[in-house]
Amino acid sequence: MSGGSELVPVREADAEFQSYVRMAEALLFAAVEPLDEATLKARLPQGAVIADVVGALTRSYANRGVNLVEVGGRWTFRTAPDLKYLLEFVQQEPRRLSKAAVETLAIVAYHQPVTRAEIEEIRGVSISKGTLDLLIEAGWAKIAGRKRTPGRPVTYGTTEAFLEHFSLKSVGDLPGIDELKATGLLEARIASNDASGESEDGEAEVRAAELPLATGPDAEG
Amino acid sequence: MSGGSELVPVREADAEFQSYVRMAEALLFAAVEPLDEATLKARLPQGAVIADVVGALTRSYANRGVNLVEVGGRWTFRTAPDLKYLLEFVQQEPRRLSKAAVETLAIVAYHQPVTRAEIEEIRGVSISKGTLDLLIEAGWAKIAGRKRTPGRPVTYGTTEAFLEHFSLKSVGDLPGIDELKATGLLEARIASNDASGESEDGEAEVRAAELPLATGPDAEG
Amino acid sequence: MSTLDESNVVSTAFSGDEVLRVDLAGYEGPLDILLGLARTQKVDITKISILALAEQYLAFIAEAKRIRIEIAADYLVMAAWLAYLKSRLLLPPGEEDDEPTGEELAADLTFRLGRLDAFRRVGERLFAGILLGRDVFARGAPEGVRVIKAPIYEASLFELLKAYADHKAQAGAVALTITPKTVFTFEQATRRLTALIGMAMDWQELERFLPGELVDDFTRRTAVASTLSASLELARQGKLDIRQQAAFGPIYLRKATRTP
Repeated sequence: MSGGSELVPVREADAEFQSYVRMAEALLFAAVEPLDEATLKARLPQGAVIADVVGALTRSYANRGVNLVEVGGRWTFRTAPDLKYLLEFVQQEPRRLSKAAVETLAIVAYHQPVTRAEIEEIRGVSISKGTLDLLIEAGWAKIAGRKRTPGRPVTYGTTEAFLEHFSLKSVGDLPGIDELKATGLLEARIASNDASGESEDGEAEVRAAELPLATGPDAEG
Repeated sequence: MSGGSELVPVREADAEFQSYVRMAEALLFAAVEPLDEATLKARLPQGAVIADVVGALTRSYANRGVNLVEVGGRWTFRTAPDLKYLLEFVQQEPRRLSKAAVETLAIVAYHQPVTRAEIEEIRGVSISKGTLDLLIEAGWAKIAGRKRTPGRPVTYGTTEAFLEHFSLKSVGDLPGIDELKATGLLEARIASNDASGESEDGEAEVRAAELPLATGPDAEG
Repeated sequence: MSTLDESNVVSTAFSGDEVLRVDLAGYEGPLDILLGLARTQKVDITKISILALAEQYLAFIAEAKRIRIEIAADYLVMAAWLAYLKSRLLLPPGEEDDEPTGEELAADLTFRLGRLDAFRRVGERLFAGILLGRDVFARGAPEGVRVIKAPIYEASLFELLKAYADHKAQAGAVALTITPKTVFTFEQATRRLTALIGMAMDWQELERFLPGELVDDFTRRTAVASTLSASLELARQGKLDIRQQAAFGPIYLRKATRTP
């Protein structure tokens, strides 16, 4: 916001000066933090008067949705103060799912409808209460129904939002074991004996009813 | 980006329209990822014609150091391509893809949806472990669905992140895709032999009788 | 491919007179070599001489054999097929009408080479375009607006599949120790034989259908056993013919002369 630049308005018309403005604009846009005069000077061609360039840029953004502002002697683009409200209600910090949550989600997706006990049996560890809740909160898992076994345990499945997020047309589009191998995601040697393991679902209730749960946290990582 | 907006230049002068442009500008500047029409529509006041607003914004940035571009049907600001030399300091380490990976990505992009068997048929070798999963990990390839042929093999396609990375408006915008289509190279098979074009997958024998394929599951490294 | 690969090795090899430098390392299978060779003809890929190409390839393989470079089976299969193609191209047409003519086979090969070439070119064009993070840049410090549908939690499809694959890998690891990996199974043999028999227009010894990468004698014996079983099964299905002239003599296979 140097007032001095207004004294030489002629320069703003000249093409060379405009090219400096473009450069400063791109640099300030792409920079991860505000840039100071020295940094801009080092990047722009010799002879560029940074104060003038920044001044021109500041003015051209003055009435726009984004302004060029000076903070502590450095410049950066910021949303115009009167439009901050547009951002506020939507700003959200994306959070990554934990490894345990991703694995649980994968098991729900591949084995649905599946009970909590079955998930624990498949994973070999008990799942913390928060994991399934979190998947439900994320909108990816839902309660699918109840199993017709003693106690009628709740079963879980995936949601429409799950399919959308992972760009799948249907749950049936998830690659099978052989396809995972072919893609390189699964060590090729491993699952050739797994053809029988595929239909775990049908027998899961029997096993779940008979086997004690692995309760220790030591079963796997 | 609608050509229609040129027919009503009056609107661009009007203060209400300008306020929409400011809002869209602020949102697009602040966004972590390209924004789609629905997102802009939801944030802007009712009555804002997104295509017009975005069109006006695109034009006003056309010659600047930062441009508004359409990628994968969404909009985002990007530095002007001619200023790349200035910005080398923010360049990320480019992902170095192997020749096989580039070729596989091209086949997935231009031939999608495509099965692994089709990729192998085109390349004449079986896909090495780590090629498709690398593309999936990079976020460029995804599972597109399943083919209606025996075995219902999984098909692969490209993602929005792919379009974003390569600055493409859509898959139809891929360089050279029209030539590829025109030369008939995207069609499954040459017509001269048998017309088994559609269901390539189940018919390894037919293909093998015509030309040898890579046969070993581990024919390459 | 103008950059970063070894296909230039052969290009130089054939452009100069008979200075044959053979290196299989940079190649991704026989089709890749053929394309490399085709490029040395320096014409539009649709106008290459398939006959000349076949000869170049056969010379290439012969040289590789002479200097004892390890050659994978599929390179040899291609060599056999090209030798067959060559004979079909040189033979006057009209005999054995049930087989595709040499011209048809040649056209098919031209098509495949042209297609691979085309995908390579567009792959290069793709990376020559405007790339994010190389040619254009997004805002360095976005204040944070996300697409409305964007979830608070993030996980990629890759992570999801990897999680399941890792889980399966762990679950399968126990059984892994039990299964000897060295057995060449009946299924593998059937698949391999089905793929290869199409090229055997004439009698070929059974040995020639064995996979190239047999590490030890045991694996080799399992491969012989399973390939023999597979050939019997395929003969029963009418897909191939078997001949053995004496007890314990060599066994010969060829593609069935009549389609089942």
